[in-house]
Amino acid sequence: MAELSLIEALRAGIDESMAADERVFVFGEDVGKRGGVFRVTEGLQAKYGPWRVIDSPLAEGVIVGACTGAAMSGMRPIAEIQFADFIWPAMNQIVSETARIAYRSNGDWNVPLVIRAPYGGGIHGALYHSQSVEAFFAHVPGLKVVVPATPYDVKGLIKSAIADPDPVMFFEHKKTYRLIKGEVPDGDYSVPIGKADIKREGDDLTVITYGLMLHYALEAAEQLAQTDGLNIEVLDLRTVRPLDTEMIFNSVRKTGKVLIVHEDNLTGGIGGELAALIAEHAFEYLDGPIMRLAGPDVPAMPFAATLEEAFMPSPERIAAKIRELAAY
Amino acid sequence: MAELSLIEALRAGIDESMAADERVFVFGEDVGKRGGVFRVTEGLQAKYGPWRVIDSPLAEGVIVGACTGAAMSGMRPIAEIQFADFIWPAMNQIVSETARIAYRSNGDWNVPLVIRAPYGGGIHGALYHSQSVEAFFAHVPGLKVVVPATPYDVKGLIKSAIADPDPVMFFEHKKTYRLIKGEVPDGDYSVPIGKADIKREGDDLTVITYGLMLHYALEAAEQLAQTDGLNIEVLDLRTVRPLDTEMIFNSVRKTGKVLIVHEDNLTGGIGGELAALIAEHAFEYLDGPIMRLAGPDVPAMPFAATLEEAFMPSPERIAAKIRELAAY
Amino acid sequence: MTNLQASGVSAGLEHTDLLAIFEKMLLARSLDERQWILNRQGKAPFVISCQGHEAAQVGSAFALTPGKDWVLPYYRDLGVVLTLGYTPTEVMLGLFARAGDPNSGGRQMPAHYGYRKLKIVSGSSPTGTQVPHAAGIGLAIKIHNELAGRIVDDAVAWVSFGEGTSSQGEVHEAMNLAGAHALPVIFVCENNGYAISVPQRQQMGVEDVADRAAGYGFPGVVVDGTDPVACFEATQAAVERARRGDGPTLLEFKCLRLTPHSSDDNDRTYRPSDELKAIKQHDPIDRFAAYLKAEDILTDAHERELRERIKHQVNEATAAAEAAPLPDPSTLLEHVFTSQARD
Amino acid sequence: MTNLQASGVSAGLEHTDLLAIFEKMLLARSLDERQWILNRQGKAPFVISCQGHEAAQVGSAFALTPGKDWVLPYYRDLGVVLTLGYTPTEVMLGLFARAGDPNSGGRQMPAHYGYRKLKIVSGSSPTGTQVPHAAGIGLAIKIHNELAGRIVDDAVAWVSFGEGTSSQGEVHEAMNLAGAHALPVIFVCENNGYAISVPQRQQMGVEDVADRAAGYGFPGVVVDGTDPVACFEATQAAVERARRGDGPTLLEFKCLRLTPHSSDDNDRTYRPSDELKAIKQHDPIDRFAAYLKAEDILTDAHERELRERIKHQVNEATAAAEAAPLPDPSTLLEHVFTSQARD
Ligand SMILES: Cc1ncc(C[n+]2csc(CCOP(=O)(O)OP(=O)(O)O)c2C)c(N)n1
Ligand SMILES: Cc1ncc(C[n+]2csc(CCOP(=O)(O)OP(=O)(O)O)c2C)c(N)n1
Ligand SMILES: [Mg+2]
Ligand SMILES: [Mg+2]
Repeated sequence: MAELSLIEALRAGIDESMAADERVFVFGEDVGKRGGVFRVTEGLQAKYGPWRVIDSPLAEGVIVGACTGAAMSGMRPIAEIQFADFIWPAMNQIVSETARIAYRSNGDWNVPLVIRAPYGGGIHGALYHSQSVEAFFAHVPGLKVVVPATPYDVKGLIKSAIADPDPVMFFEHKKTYRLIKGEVPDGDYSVPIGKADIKREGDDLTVITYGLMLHYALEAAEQLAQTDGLNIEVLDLRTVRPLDTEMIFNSVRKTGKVLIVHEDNLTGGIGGELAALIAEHAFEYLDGPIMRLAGPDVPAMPFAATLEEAFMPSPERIAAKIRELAAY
Repeated sequence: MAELSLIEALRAGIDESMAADERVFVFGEDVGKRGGVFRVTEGLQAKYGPWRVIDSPLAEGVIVGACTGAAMSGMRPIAEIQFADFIWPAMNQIVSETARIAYRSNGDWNVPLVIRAPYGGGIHGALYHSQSVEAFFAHVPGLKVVVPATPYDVKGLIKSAIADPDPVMFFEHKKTYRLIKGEVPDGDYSVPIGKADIKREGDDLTVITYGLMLHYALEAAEQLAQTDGLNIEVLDLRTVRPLDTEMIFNSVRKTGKVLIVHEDNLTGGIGGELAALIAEHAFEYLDGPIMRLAGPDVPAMPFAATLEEAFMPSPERIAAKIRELAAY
Repeated sequence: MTNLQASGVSAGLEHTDLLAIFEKMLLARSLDERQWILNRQGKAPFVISCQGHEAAQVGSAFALTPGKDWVLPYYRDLGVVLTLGYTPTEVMLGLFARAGDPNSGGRQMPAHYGYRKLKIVSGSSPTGTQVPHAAGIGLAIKIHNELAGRIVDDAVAWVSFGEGTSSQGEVHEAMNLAGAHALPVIFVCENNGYAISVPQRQQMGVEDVADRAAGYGFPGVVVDGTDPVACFEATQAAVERARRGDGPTLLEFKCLRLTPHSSDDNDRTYRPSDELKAIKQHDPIDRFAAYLKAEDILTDAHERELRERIKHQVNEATAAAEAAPLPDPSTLLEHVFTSQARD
Repeated sequence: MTNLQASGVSAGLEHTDLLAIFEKMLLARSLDERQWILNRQGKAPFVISCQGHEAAQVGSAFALTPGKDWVLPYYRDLGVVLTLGYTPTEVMLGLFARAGDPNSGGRQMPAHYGYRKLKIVSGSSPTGTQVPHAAGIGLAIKIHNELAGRIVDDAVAWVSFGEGTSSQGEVHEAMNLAGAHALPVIFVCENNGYAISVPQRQQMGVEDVADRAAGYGFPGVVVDGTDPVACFEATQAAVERARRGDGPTLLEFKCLRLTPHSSDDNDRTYRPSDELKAIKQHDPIDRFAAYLKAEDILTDAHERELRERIKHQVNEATAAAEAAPLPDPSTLLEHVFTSQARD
């Protein structure tokens, strides 16, 4: 057991997978000597050489496209997209190719590819270095979409993602990289894709969230336990596709009230799908409206500190919303 | 008044807008002599010349990118994407550029651009000529997303879209092009973006839908009126972003029961957002779970008739689902 | 075509090879023509043709090693996949969207090839997306060799696309990557002068797509795509270069599109009627037959016999495929994930 | 730089022009240096530099007609926007993300230029997306002229990007379109040899990005990007060509990156230490100053006076911008749609 930051745990997971399987390689912009602009792959090129940690040209389409081809031919690539905001040139590959090659070939081919990207804001990243993109990919059948929030989960999930025979979108909240630290077991373990995790038990109300917002929700929950005597359950999705409906419905059955929190824009975010599932399949257990707290519906998070702050859901705003719902 | 097919009404709308405003031009693959692979622009090049109806190279990124630039410089382009399935190479332009230029320039610039694309299946189009893509774009702040289902609406909405100072995604269900006919007034009129329409009044249950599914839902409703004495309200969204929440909530308040129907894959479709809005803001009026009937979660619609049929929501399936919910 | 004999010899093709090429060309043409008939009979909703591309396709594919080299064809490449091992029945199973269609079990449109056992990589409809895959396979081969410190894998990735498709950004990105690392990729542009209705001059400001290769640091070669031997030779040179580790080549085969774009198209709306008449004079099958006869490699009797045999094959394939079952609707949800299918 | 005088003369630049160019170069450098100081002081979270690109930027922009030509710069183009009319205060308002930032009202990162009144088109962070916009503006100009049957609009669209960005598919698509229709677009590649940490040899298999132009059917020109007169001349020729309706040009300016990629970067992790030393010998400002002095166009005293004046300007701009208000948080939801703002 060691206390690692989220980025250290992530790097350790990639490192161990590379050591264990020579088919694993990393392809992306600045991943080599520079170790990635966030330093996720720092030291890995020195360790594994320039042909396992490869600086790509500045072209996301071919980062994903080439990795998709390499994966079909038997490799286990990890494609790094420097910022999630820059994944769009690869959208055609991801949606039309990567995600549906297994299906379209009737199972003849498969694409064991991990596409990693740092997402999210609160770091003065402005309109193009702050975006949350998970909902787009969660709408694509054939993709698994993972959004871990803790060092333990990030390491366990990156290992599952690399071992997975199908494409996995792996989104890391860039603000958590160094901010979030936690215990990580030494040696090999994995966390299954598709399983949520109750990060805090409670029976008054369920907060469903993931990523950086998990930490803000936990902060809000702790505060409300003290100030309002509220006992909040905090459910960390960890994977937003497929959703762990069993754990979600169980929690709703217990608490009867649900607040969904995400940083991504409200409209069309993951919250919609969650609310729909609950409103259809756990309707009779609901004691109040399903509420959502999310980033506002503006094209992205502005640069100026005043506007960035106005965009971000915060522990205080989460607490206020919990109070509102709890009082319903 | 004349009875027109949907495609005739659409063409008439484009034609009238081109006649009225010299800044309007069409840019897309095969839109010229060929009049588009569906013939939406048939005759328009002959009428307006090769510099107002322009065959583009086979590259959707620059179709949208060039139209975005032209729009910023004062033109009113209509970009045609040959099939909605082929819009992904333009995703970077649409999400990163077109949708957020007004916002990012603090209102200094705007992009009066219409991006048209035929979508949807049931025409033996297989995995890459059948897709529904509206939910992806409905998650992008800065875009309006229109999905008309009748000749009257398509003409009125294309005129609004072309006149709009902001980007509008305009999706036409390709199966409705020639299948759906209806009365269209002669001369100029428009249908506002963002307004839904009750296509059938009823008080037992609300079906919320759009596109081809509107017609299937109406069929189901008619049938159930006769066989089951059910009085179904059918709400045609027409615009899926922004949603006409006022009309939606009013209908829910009246009927207490909601079935959402779309052809797009279930998970992450428009139905999620709709259910979330209703489950939050019209919760106390609900007399039953919010149900969704949608395309299954497979990467796309297969070619073989057996599989295509297994994919498509049909009037029969809609009727069955209505019965299930009505009985709740 | 004047120096066809010379090149046939210099390329090291035996008479049997030339006849084998001719046979595959004929087979491709016959299967293709039958598909149009089936389409008109209402039995096949969609046909897309190789007619006019057979020489390029068969000649080029003949320079590959089936089962070793990776092949990423596009929808016109019936001649390619037949040369690499598809049977006529397999082709027809695809046309009829039968469960036994090796490409996709009837999920994709006809001519969306893919066959793992032949290393023919699954393709799709969006134009050009296969080109980055080929670069990625080339990269994987390069990685194997670099990690071993020598050439342990001398396979090549062969990928094709139309000249219209060369406008797509992904094609550029893939060629650029292949050029940067001298990847063993053979880029094949089958230039038939049209992207559906859009003539080449409306698509680009150059005559030869091959001119682009210089901008990526590798050779670009223009080849008469109605001459199978020239196409074979050019491909063979590119294959040797790639196997040696010297990097990619862009081959541009000037082909003819003898049909409308597809069975959904009507090319009379945009194609001058005399143009089609003119290009029919250059039909690659007729030209190669004439050459083989002039060289006494083929006799009229042999040709008749060949055509009979192929007609029979096509009949049998059509009957077998038509009789084969459609996919069971209950399989709709299968293979979204591999894990799902394999555990 | 040896023939700089000759080209200065042949390009028709007066001494006052040369001095104006020098002044803008100095101003760009000074503003840029001040930004790094402010960054180290914790007052500016992000800086991205023009240092080493000033000659190319100012020289090239000097050949444009401000307010007539459309300009789509990228994030390094401080020298371009200053030449076209940005004031130092406006630049600093962007750095500090103030409400009065003309680019975005503090919404975008610094150096994301855009100013409608100067026809500087709003730019973004994703690399290369501005290049299709330039092609589209060129298309709009072409449409105006074609509909009129003569040249009624002889504006050009000038667009820039780094050599790393030339790998993006959209850049290819835009150049291809411009080539197909001979659009009045000037493509400017500022090649500094790096895309953040990735050296050019890892990005592409060629020395000169300009080689690509031949594949699109228009000229590609390699220019010494540390020589402002050469950059002016090459741009002027391209502008004239475009105004005449003869189509696009690709200009490649060989520039130097004298700083890390941005204030978030640490280039010692990937850049050989002697390399930076070596390129500093070619600093475009020093070279142009030396030339102007050798030609007796600039005296030491004049240079000192210029530098004083600029220092003063930069001080004033910094103070004014720092004192300006931040955007009001209540404006967060504004301008998602234009209609919303205008009615
Ligand atoms: C991304 C994308 N856009 C549009 C289409 C529709 N489409 C199919 S084939 C084709 C023309 C292709 O022309 P070319 O590349 O020259 O190949 P050819 O058919 O002439 O052999 C078009 C526009 C598509 N399949 N994919
Ligand atoms: C689509 C996209 N991918 C990645 C990035 C991150 N990024 C910003 S600048 C840059 C390098 C650009 O290099 P080059 O084009 O050579 O311009 P230079 O900075 O050297 O002037 C990268 C990778 C981005 N902004 N956009
Ligand atoms: Mg073609
Ligand atoms: Mg550079």
